[in-house]
Amino acid sequence: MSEPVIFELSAPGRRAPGHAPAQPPAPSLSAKWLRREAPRLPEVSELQVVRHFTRLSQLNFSIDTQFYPLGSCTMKYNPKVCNRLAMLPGFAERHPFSPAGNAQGYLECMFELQEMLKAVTGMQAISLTPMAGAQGEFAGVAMIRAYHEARGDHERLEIIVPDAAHGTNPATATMCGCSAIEIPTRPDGDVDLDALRQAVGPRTAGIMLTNPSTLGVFERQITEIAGIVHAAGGLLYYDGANLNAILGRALPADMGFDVIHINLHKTFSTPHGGGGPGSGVVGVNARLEPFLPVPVVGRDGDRFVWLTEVDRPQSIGRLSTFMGNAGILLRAYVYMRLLGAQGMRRVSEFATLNANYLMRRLAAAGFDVAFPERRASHEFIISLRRTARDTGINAMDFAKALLDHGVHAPTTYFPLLVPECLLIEPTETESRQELDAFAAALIEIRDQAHSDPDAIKAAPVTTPVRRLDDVRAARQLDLAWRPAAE
Amino acid sequence: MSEPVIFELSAPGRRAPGHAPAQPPAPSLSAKWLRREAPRLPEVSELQVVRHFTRLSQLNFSIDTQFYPLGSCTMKYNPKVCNRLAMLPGFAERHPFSPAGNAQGYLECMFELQEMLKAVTGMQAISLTPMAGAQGEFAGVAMIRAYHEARGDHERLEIIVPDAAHGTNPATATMCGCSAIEIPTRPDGDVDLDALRQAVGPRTAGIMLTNPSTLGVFERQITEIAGIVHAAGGLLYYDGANLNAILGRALPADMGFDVIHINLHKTFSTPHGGGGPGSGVVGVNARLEPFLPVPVVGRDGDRFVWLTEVDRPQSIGRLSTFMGNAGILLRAYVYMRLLGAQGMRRVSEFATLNANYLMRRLAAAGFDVAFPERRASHEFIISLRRTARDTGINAMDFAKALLDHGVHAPTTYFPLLVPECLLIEPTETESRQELDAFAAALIEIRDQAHSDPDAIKAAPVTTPVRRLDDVRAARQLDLAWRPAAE
Amino acid sequence: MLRVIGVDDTEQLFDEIPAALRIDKFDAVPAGLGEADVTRLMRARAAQDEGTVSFIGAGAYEHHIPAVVWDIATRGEFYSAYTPYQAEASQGTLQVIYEYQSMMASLTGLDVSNASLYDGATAFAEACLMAVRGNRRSKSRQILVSRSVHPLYRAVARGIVAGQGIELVELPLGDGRTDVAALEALDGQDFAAVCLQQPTFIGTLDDVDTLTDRAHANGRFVIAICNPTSLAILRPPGDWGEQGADIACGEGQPLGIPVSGGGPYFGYMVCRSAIVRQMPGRIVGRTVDVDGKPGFTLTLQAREQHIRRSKATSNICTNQGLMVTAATIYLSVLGSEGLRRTALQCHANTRRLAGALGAIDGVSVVFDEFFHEAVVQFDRPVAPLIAALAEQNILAGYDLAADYPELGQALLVCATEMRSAADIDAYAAALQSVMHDSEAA
Amino acid sequence: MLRVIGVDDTEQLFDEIPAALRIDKFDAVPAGLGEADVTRLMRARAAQDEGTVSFIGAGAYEHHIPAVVWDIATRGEFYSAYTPYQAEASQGTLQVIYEYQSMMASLTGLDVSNASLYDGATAFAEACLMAVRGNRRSKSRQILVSRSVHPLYRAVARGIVAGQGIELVELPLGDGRTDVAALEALDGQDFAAVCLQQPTFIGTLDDVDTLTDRAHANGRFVIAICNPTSLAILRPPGDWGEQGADIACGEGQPLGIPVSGGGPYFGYMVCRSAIVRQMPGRIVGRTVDVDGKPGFTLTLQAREQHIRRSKATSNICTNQGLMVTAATIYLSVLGSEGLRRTALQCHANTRRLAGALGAIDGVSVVFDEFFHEAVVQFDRPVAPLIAALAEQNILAGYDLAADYPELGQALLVCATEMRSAADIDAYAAALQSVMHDSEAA
Ligand SMILES: Cc1ncc(COP(=O)(O)O)c(C=O)c1O
Ligand SMILES: Cc1ncc(COP(=O)(O)O)c(C=O)c1O
Repeated sequence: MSEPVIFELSAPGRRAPGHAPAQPPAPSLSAKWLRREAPRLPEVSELQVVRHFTRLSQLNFSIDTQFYPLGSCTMKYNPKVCNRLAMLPGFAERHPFSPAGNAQGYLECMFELQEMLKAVTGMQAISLTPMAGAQGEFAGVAMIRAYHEARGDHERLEIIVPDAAHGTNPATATMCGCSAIEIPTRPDGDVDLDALRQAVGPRTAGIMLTNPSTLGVFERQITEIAGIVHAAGGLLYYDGANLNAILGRALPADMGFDVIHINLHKTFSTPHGGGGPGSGVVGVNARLEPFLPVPVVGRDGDRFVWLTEVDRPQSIGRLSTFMGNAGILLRAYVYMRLLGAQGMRRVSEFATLNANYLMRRLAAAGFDVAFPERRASHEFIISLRRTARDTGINAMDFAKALLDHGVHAPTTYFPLLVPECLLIEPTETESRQELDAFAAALIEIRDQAHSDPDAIKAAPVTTPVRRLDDVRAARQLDLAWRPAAE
Repeated sequence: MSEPVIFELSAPGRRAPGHAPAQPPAPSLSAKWLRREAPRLPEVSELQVVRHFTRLSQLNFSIDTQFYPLGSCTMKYNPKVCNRLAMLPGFAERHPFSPAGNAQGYLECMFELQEMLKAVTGMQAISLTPMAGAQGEFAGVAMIRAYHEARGDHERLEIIVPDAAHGTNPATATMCGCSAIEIPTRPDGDVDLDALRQAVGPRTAGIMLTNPSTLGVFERQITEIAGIVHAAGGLLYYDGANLNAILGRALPADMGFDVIHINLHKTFSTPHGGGGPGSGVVGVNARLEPFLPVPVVGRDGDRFVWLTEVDRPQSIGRLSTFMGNAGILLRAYVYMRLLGAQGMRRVSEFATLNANYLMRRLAAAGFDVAFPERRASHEFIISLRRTARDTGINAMDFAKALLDHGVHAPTTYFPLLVPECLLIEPTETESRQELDAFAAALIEIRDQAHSDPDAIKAAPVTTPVRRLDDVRAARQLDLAWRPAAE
Repeated sequence: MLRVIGVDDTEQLFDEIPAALRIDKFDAVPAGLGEADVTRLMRARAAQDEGTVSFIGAGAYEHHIPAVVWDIATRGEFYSAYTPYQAEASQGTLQVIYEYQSMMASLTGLDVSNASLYDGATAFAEACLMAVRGNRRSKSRQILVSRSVHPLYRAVARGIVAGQGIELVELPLGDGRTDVAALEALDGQDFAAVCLQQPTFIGTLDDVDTLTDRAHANGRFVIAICNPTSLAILRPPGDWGEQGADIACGEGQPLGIPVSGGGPYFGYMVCRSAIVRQMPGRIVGRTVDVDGKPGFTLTLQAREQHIRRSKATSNICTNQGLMVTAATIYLSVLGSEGLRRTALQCHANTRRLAGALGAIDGVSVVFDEFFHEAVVQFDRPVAPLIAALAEQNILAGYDLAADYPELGQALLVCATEMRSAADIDAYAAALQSVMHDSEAA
Repeated sequence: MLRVIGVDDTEQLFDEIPAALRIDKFDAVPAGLGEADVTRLMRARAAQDEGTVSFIGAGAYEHHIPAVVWDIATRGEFYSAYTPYQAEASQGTLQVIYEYQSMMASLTGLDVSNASLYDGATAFAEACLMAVRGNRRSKSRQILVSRSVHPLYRAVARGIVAGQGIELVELPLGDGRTDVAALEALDGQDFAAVCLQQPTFIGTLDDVDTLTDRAHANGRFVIAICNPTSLAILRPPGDWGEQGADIACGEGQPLGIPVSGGGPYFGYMVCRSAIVRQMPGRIVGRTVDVDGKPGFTLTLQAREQHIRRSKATSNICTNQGLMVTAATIYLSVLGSEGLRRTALQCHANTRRLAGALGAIDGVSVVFDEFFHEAVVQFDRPVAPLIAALAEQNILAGYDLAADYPELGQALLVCATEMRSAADIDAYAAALQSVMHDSEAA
């Protein structure tokens, strides 16, 4: 059932009454400032709004309705209570510029959140302001630059990234005015140390790594890597998107990382919201502490205070108008308090258990696991190259066919170095039944790839639309609704 | 996509942690009281609960997702804010036995609600305790009996109901120990006065009427009816299920009614909730005031107080453990405050407009309107007898086929006196587009009834299940899940 | 639209209402408010009633309600659907009810649950009517009801069954529970049923096996009224005595419904299969569709008012559906282990509370074995103490004076799992100081 | 499951982590709490911060948010979905974004909106980067930014663009608005763009037509920063001057997002079609599926980091999707008439507020024409007054001293439609008495 674009439901003059004041007086502004034509917004009743958006919501796959093993994204259950408590009036209605004296409840939560994040990373200090992973990366690389600059080391403008890295890593390097130097991965999934040794030098600002990597394996030579980079005068950046895998089991600080971001919307289960919001809090060791983005929450006796540029003159500054995604931080705080220390270890335990179980099941069923000799971290990769070669059914076809099995597709074609790959992350909140059903679906699709490939090429057929014409979308741009007449 | 029964998702020992205390001490109760085997409840994770019930919810039609023109049920939009405000902690967490001093906020709302309900009915006094329409009816008939008893009139045990009456009316008569005497309706939709005159007598306790009636027309002789019944010593009961039609336009008290119930879950838009809860508040004139069910909210200076049997010794007593569906009353209160006087008149205006518009459109398209010479109230009836005779496609088939058009079916086969009928109530919150789409769907189904009746007999095909085997349901009773083994 | 109808204005649409009855102006209720204003108003009103710490049970119990319960129950598709008459368009609601029925059957140890009645008291009233209809071995319109049954359930039921000439006869208490000897004394007399509440209204535990067997030996039905939380640890009615109770009913509120000033709650009712055709209210059955696919539908509707009209088992139509949805989610989240722990913690907390209060001079706890409510006796009238504590936002309990004069100056107290040790200690301390003040005064 | 994997216990699953890095015990965070306990904790914390009446705007505005907005936006299907990479499984989110893009395009009078950036400040920073990339007529890495732009937007943008060697050059204020003469003095110099905020940070209105035309005449892009509420009544950037602004951006929070301590909000960005390939962030397009049925998909992804990596227009990945869903619902409920009335009422309330404060001795309102924020000057330092009023739960406004010393001892105040006349009068009265006390002291 498709749903009209909301403008098509519109009827001139219709309104949802009661949501705006009665007719206010005309503005006391001269006409030159004033808009001549009303903007085109839908003119609909409240029921129409409810029905339209409720129906639209039903067109989505989501964690709340489907298994969603999207690798690298940690699509785990978002406890409902986190949202409920973050929306309490005392939090939701607090103006960001309310004086600290009227914000002690919030600040106390944030102070404790900083402490907990220190504990799970081993870092020395935390700033909560980055609003997503990529902004955390920005903050991290900017701090690395600032550190080198502060030491008069102006030439360090190269950021090393493994070829398996998430796209945000090289893009961040560019945003920070650095260049990204790619180094290869060895067939066993670990970084090629020789290549690394060749890459480092006096221009090296640092390296960005995620561990476990986006290949779903733990980088075993991490201590050696740290040694090489540090010896070359560079710093180590930890992309914390995969922290879920090692929560309570290993600390990035112990691995030699100088700075880390954490995607709270992954490991600490704040909403994905169809694209966001998230939070990319950063942690640093003592070296980088002076450069942390502000504001940071401090403590002054039994009062909690904001620390700003005044307190942190070397700070890279602010990254958001106010203090980051406050409400998301609250959700993560609630989630962490629910889990507690033991709960955090259970997270990594079950995330890893589920991933390894599913990987073994698929391997046993004849799927090509990318790193069959390795333990999976909380995610793993299968390559469908053989099936693609034999049947023409590629990874994207598998992805689409899975939708007809009521399962969201894993991440496809990422990381780039494994051909025809699916990056599968079941997360700790899924049951064995779901994993088994998923394995069965993949097996069935593979069988059908051989017996009836056209059916798979035609998938999905149970979704609200079937495969979309992306080329047309990009060529005949239709990016905003206009009435037929226009 | 069908959803397993939740027990089928269960795995022994699985729990949603954090919702119950840590292991408490063993009970200090002797073993003879204690349960030997744990009850069979699902053992599932919180995510499984969320996913299961979210998916189940998506299997429903509802006002929020579909046009739902279910006659007599007033399936209008429930403003979201009503639920939100009724769930405020001060209301949701108040114990029903909290002293009045700790309940002034709630009591003030209830006092004002009583006042507003007096205003919309013209009655003298209100009791908010009945928990649904049928319980309101019970209260009304019980008051009528108590009134006659109090006058020593012990033989008045007959309740007159028109043949168009809702099933709860005769059932209520029985519950109250009265017998229901049915009187016929004239072809023009009004009550047969001659029959009424013959029916009344010294055994008449009263008459139960809804006006507009369930036939979707306003009973024009209501004053005469009141005269006849009153002259015979009986009282008039107003079934307020259809109050939406005349809100702010006519007062039941003016029509001669002595007692009324109002379905707040119809006219005042509290949730239908897949069956309930509702509220069937009652209003009475001075004659019956002493008999009102308790508790009632009174005022003592600037304090609000509960009035109980102590204050109302002739009361028919309590109808619920506490004071009725308090939270539903709050929702109705909020709704009424949102509407205000003008809003209430707009309700009846648009409810009536929508019904008459749709009726005329369908009449113009050749459907047999039950009372073509009459104005529709907020609802109307079409009879599909001709189509049924010509094609074998009956009212139930139309209902099922409508589901495939994404529209909930109207009420079928009620009222009983119109053959193959659909009772259609669009409500005031629907747009003209919805009405037009509904008319188009009915026309299409009728066309198809002629061109391809088998297709209609096969409907619905887009719903989660197709037509169900009701006979099997009643013969091979399966009313509780049991494991396959048992 | 007016043109299609053939009228000039909407006023004309009302022209069948006799002119004398039509009102042209309606301003007897206040003008409408915007949502922002109503929100401000209601928040202010709610704030007035907020902040109490309650030790009252007496039929309504404050439990932890997982956020997920109402987040899901208030989804529009549940919240704004009607009774599932069109089964194909209502599988969500129908399956929820089927699952609910399954859970309630297992909790009570009986066979068939309906889809809810209004509340505990009306469920009890309906159970009485059902027993009179259903008990073929009895011709009586009299029912024995233990005095340990919630006094308001008895009051409500009395009012409801009276119209049909049914009388409730009281069985007295002996030492805080239903007096077995009193029941034995009625051996041989015809009563349609015996009604027992376990745990009793005052929290104690009845000898339900003996009472049940004795009732059955005399051809009477047994109606059990149980707090569903207690059934996580207490013997279910289906296991009472040799044959088990015939009907179980009670208040569903403890299963995930906020205390909410007394409603909306829901009454539950479960019975033996043999008497299902006498059950009031809706029942959902599992069946198959034309393709053989499993599905759910309302069944046995011939009991109901919309089919049988004056011959229906009850007049109930709208029930408490949404509450049942919430309860089903609640029971699913807690599971039997979660419910068991909740029950045990309430029990432990109330024991702690009884201990703390009983330690105060002039206060004593009367009965030893109780579930999660206890009777506390005082050396002075209770009402002034309740009033004084209410001013400190402590709701001390339910005053038993009016309903159970035989218990003396007594208060019924309850501490669910929501009351912390600190709450309990604060209550005891406040009570002590209030009693001290009242002595001083 | 362990058997399938071939390990004995789950510890073994971590055996690739070098032993030296493995921690066997983790107790550095507090033990987990039950949901009931966390709820109690958070309610207590939230209560501490509740109850203020705020007259602060300064980039975050308290508006009425219809209950329906968050009721629907937090439905699990929106809340718990990821970025709509699998279009067929994400039509709900995609269509919402398309509708959002449509609304934003019309509100701003420009062509193409993206699917959101983090917040107003970062949207502004991205707009600066975009202008440098997109302006073919300029080789400059300098951008002119009016001092009337939110000081924190400028600070954030400065930090973000600095890495790429881009410099923000300040255009001064003249009489509370961007100084046209100062811009004219720069004629002929190469700047990539001119950035204007309308209404300005201090609530006044710039001569955007002249400024825009002058910028374009000099081959510069115009970046417009606008409060979206104001666009219901103010001329949209697409209409500024002869050609309209090139990029509009700003804070989306006023559109149905709670002030919520500063976030999550969302940054919006809209531009002319010609430069859409320089736009950062996601964009949704309408297309058709293999059956020719209309549908929605992410498009122009070659701008994004997951495709173009180091050559992407931005590193943004996760954005503020859910906020956009809320804003789309908000704009649908209000419609243009509702938004217009909201804007006008804010305007009227702030005028009332300015009047009430200006009537106090020692207080004066500086600029005449403003939208919904006004600058109020005092005869004494502002900070102590703010502190004194905060103790009475009145948040007096934003202290301009640090950012705009040229305005003297000045406070920026705002009264949205949420402030009643009584609120405003209470503020004025409290201020008067606080000033009186401070004199007395
Ligand atoms: C490995 C990795 N790094 C970085 C990011 C970027 O994080 P965000 O989307 O929060 O900006 C992601 C998210 O997709 C990721 O998976
Ligand atoms: C005309 C009429 N009367 C009475 C009732 C009974 O009301 P309730 O369902 O609230 O018990 C209804 C509801 O269906 C009705 O439509």
